[in-house]
Amino acid sequence: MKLMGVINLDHELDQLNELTYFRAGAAVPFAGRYRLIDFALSNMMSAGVQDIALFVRRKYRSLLDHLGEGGPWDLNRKRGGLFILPPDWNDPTDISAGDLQHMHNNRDFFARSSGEYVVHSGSQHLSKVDFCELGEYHKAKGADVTVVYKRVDEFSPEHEPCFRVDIDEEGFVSGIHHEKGNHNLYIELFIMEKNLFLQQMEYCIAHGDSYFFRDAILKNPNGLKIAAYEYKGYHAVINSIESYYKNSLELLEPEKYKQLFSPDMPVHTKIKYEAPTKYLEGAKVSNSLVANGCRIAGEVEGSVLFRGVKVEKGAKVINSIIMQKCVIEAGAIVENVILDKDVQLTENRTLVGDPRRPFVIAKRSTL
Amino acid sequence: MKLMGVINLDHELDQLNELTYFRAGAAVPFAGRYRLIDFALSNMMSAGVQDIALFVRRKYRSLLDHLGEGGPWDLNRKRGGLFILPPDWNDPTDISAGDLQHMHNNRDFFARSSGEYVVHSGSQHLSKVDFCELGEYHKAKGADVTVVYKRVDEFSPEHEPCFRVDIDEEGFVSGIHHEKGNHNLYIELFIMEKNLFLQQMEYCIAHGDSYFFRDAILKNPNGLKIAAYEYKGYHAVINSIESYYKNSLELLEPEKYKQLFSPDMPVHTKIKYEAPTKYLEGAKVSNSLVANGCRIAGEVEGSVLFRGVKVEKGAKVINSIIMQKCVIEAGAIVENVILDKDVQLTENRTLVGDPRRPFVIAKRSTL
Amino acid sequence: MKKKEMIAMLLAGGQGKRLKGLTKSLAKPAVYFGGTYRIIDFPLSNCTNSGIDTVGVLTQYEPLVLHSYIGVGSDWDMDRKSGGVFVLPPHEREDGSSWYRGTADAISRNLKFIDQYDPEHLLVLSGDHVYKMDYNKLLDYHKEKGADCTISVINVTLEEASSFGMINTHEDLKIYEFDEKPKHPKSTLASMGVYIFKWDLLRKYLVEDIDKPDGESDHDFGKDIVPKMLADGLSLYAYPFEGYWRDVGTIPSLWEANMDLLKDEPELDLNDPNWRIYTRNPNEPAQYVAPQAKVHQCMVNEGCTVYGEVDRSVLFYGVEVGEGSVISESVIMPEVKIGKNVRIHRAIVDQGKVIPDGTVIGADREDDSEILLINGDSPF
Amino acid sequence: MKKKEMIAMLLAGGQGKRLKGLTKSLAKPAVYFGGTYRIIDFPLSNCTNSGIDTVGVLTQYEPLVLHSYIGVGSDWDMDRKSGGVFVLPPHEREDGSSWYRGTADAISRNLKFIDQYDPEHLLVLSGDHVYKMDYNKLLDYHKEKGADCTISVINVTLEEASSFGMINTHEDLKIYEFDEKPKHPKSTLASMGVYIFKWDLLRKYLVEDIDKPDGESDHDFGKDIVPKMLADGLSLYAYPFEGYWRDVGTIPSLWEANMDLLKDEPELDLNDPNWRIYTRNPNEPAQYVAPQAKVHQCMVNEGCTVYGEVDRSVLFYGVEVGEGSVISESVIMPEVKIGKNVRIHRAIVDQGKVIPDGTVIGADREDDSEILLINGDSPF
Repeated sequence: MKLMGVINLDHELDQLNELTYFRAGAAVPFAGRYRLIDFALSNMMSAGVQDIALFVRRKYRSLLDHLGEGGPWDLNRKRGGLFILPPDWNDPTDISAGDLQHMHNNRDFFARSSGEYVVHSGSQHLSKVDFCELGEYHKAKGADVTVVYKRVDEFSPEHEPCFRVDIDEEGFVSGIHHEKGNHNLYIELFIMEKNLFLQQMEYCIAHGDSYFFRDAILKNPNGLKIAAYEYKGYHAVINSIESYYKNSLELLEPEKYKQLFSPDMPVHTKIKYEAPTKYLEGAKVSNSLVANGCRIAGEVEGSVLFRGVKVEKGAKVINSIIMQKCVIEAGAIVENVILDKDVQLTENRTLVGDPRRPFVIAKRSTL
Repeated sequence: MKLMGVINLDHELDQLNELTYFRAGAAVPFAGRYRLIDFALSNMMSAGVQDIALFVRRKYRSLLDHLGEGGPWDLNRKRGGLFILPPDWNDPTDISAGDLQHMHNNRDFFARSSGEYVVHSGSQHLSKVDFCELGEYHKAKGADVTVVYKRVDEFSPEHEPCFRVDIDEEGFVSGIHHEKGNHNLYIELFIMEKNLFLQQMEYCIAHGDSYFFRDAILKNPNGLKIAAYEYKGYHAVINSIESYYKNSLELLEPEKYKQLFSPDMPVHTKIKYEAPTKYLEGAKVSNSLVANGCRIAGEVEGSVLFRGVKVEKGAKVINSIIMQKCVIEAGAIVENVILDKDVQLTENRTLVGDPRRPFVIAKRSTL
Repeated sequence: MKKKEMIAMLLAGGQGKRLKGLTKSLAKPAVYFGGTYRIIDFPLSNCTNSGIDTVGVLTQYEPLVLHSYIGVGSDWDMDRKSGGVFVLPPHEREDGSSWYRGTADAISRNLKFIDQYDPEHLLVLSGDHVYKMDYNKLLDYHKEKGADCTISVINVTLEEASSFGMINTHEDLKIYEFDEKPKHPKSTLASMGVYIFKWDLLRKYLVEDIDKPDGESDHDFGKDIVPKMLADGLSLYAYPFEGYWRDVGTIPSLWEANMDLLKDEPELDLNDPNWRIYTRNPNEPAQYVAPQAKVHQCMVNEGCTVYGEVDRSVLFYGVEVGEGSVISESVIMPEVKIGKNVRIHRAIVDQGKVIPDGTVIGADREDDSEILLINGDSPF
Repeated sequence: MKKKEMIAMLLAGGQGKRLKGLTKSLAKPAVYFGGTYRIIDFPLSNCTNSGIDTVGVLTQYEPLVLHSYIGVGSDWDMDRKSGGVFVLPPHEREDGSSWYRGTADAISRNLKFIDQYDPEHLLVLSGDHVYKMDYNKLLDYHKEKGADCTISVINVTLEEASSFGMINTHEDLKIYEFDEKPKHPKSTLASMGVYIFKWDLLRKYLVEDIDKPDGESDHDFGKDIVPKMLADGLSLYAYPFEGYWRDVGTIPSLWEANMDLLKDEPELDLNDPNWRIYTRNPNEPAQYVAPQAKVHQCMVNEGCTVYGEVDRSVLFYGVEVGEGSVISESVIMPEVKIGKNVRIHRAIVDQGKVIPDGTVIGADREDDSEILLINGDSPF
């Protein structure tokens, strides 16, 4: 079963405040050494997907830099591979809009790929869905589309904007909507046959539509048979600073960490060449995730440190997320804080946020 | 002498009609298998330049695809390499404009590079300037800036928009302007020390300027010592369909071809894997440049064929430029024509343009 | 390391003595073919097009060219995260043993390499044939038959049969005999030197064979391993391959295979976008055909400049043909410079030769059936 | 091929017998160091940081690990258009000769490789030392002195001197004698195994040396080539290197060099952005330090999970330390799984070992001066 992938960032809002001033949400650093998009890409890599289109519209410069030709995900191929596709400007014949514009402009990409099925994903829902298994399920069900949902027992605020799925007894979808009481969250992942996908796309464009999922699947004007696939593994939605903070710190639970980083579906990212992290005399680190290249002489607790962070003597980092190359100088204290890249906290400064509304400091600030 | 490079497409107009509807001028195919930008990049590669910034603003999607991480130019490096830099959107602190915006947004790039001198180039002037020699000249002259000019004996229409350079007896520039009678064309290439470049850039931004060359060098508000370096090799300006056509066909003169493709400064481009070209029975080819992957059963004269072109039996291609994967079906005739990629000319059709106003057919047309 | 269903081992060791001067300092798989390729491009491209991403290239004699040619395999898209292409010359072992003694020995000596990937099946290829083949179809057949070993075969004439390893089968293509270069061939199915083995099984046979003294075994697939498997009653099948396949191991056969490409619709299509033949790109500018030049029924690569007349010939990259020269039915290897008023007929001119003005090569012969080889030893 | 000013040949052939169990199936340069590196990362990174883009790696013994580790050299940024890194095991030649007989022989047998680049100078490196060095500065010195050969030297104590190749020089650092492991050393300048030679000159000496019977020459730089050059009155200079340099060829020295990294400001800075040490990235997630864990004065790599206590130790990637375990002054190689309530003191634990709950290694010793090696031969 040959798959091709679409990672569609077109409609993703940049809701992470300071973290998304200069970058798309998909480019936000996560879990000490990754960016959010790494997870969707790595899932595709695990499933042997060789052609992936990434639809971008705004603030994708850091994505360009991070992804390059896709080498870390083994996507730098002679045929196929990773295609980063900003809109194709200035086509006077183009009457499409929304994400359908991307699809329309890139029909060639779909036509050329040897994939028979399209896996369509976003970047805000982190998961470890096995796309091969999903494809087999889709085929076995004889469905036109299969959407993936996660059943959540307890709602968090970040679940609010998610679509919910009504499922009938045979496992088919009878409705997609925003009714808050429904526990079946659509995790922005569907699969369908390529030819059907292209046909639906043309239909939508011809009818003046603008969003494929909404107009072809949710509204389902053509009566497609939509199956629902229940995903039971790790899941997180990152659509706000609060959910970013919460889900980052939840990785300190070994169960979640193991789910997200199970060795049979490794997560790949751009390679840096940092030395292993140094724990100096006086370092006191507990319950934390630490990337390479750090130098810790102070205290770190309940936190995530990205690459190359320096925590000087007497400094304290508590329940915080400290991104690449930040420096917490001697005696400084941070608690419930998110520091973007290259922030320098000078000696003896104290920054304390609320655990439910963590403080965010924009990159390259000196405080 | 360590050089870094800037290829600045910010101010280049897309003046090649149909050829630049969907692509930047720098991405226009040239000489059977290249794109215009290959020449500037390859010159930098020959001079061992390891850090190159490419400033783009519009229609750069085909450039992204063509250049990737810069592998063909040996620029896919761990440190430095090729950076394709669209504007960094949404920086609220940015007060710069024009190409100075690029420079300002990418100060990091300049700071990080180990290059001591900046070679600044566009893509419209094709040349084979030896940047090492240029750098040595610049140093020997003790100049702040060295601009490169070509002395043209006979003017062509494409020379009209070019800047001209007045040069004093010591080889320094006494004026840069548009006076038509001056034979010393500025070929949009200058070199200066990195630190001075950055300092001038800051000055321009602080003074509300928008174009580095115009505002820092041409107007020269700070009295820089500007040397002029005379370049004597191959030179062409591609700033109109007419100049594109003319300069393409001039490569059929062996002297020009050898100048542009001298083996000591090879021109690199993205690698394709086409078989060698097949000349079938009945093929009659003369005075033409032919790329690989073509299949020729008809007549070709005074023309340039790009990769994968098919000229069927009885078809005639005269004084024309036929881009990738075009098909000239049996009995069809083209003369003084430019066919963009993937054009299909059906049986027995005839297209004849004027040699001074060649016919241009947009890509993917069927006629 | 992740388990792989199948990996390939490519036997590229041969010196190709029958190719005389062309293999002086080249392994035979590095010999040029078809205007831009080397022979090894074919099995490597077949692998990448069949989705096989792990290939060991077993080389012995002068591996430098092959080694730096293949590099990390990026031209064949084999610079993959898991897998890739690995040139494997013989190396010193703790027991001090030395060169590969035969085709089977070459594999045996790289058990560790293969074990890394723990494959279910092993594809064994030879590096000196020109053909396009989907090894996946072979694998499907092998699995369908439940075979222990499947050998790809091609139909040859009875006259040709005595120069091949011939495969004698029952009607269902089950092999009962392997007949190496038989005087009296019983079938017309020749082994193409393309095998798939169940790896765990082959491994046992190899381990057993490696310790046999040289007098007892040639450590060769055709002579030792396959006959032993047959004798043991294992299940071996022939897979009938349809399509173009040539052993280009002699000057006439190399010449002829090149000439085959000049037909209007050659059996071997080198321009199929779904089955690209990858090769290292010489990065030459577009070819230039001068006003007075004539080119008919030829294959001409980029970087050539033609001022003379070229007829039914293959020109590799960077060839120059001077004014007044006439080249016919010849193969001109890369970077050959042919002066003015030269005449060449039915010859292969080796890489880099410079042919002075007025030279006549093979053009005035009464009997032109022999293909001349012009190389470094030639008197100009 | 474009002429190069200098290319490097890296001698990576040694089996490193003194490193016992660690080199069972590894060439010594492939041995791990510093939490994530292999020894060969240092000379390779030095080359790339010095702008040397062409390196031949001469390997002999079990080259597979080294070969697939280096790959095409992309991790060291050496996958360049012209140049690159090439693993060069000995290969069969027309005269049928076999293994590299010595350091000089290894170079002699690859004259063709070197000649491709036509270098002016040849840098000869050994692959088993840990140091950061700008070879360009060495080249500048070599050119400034107009030397035929320049040998990089480091100051050692008189006691250490008898285990090194010692260099005796005049005041201007001109060498008059090379003293291999002298009983009575006359100087404290030890050869670092880093040489620059004028290539045309060295080439002559190598060609002369290669034909000598083995009794007459060891085909070694230190024993044969350099003494012969001195005897012939050539101009050889010593280049005094300042900085950290360690031969990590024994278990104690390997341990000690790892411990050196744990100082607050180690002499060997592995995090200098202007002199990165490149290595193959194991792609592991961020390390996890549990609530009850304690980590002091350690180097810990990504992919580790620490529930116990780790003190003055180096943990490579993928190491697990279970609850209640105490690790001190030890080097734990990649993917070692340490159970609960284990105690390890002053040991090197080899890659992939699984240490069962409750094991005590070296922790109850009275005399803990010996560094224990726990590898595949160890009884658990």
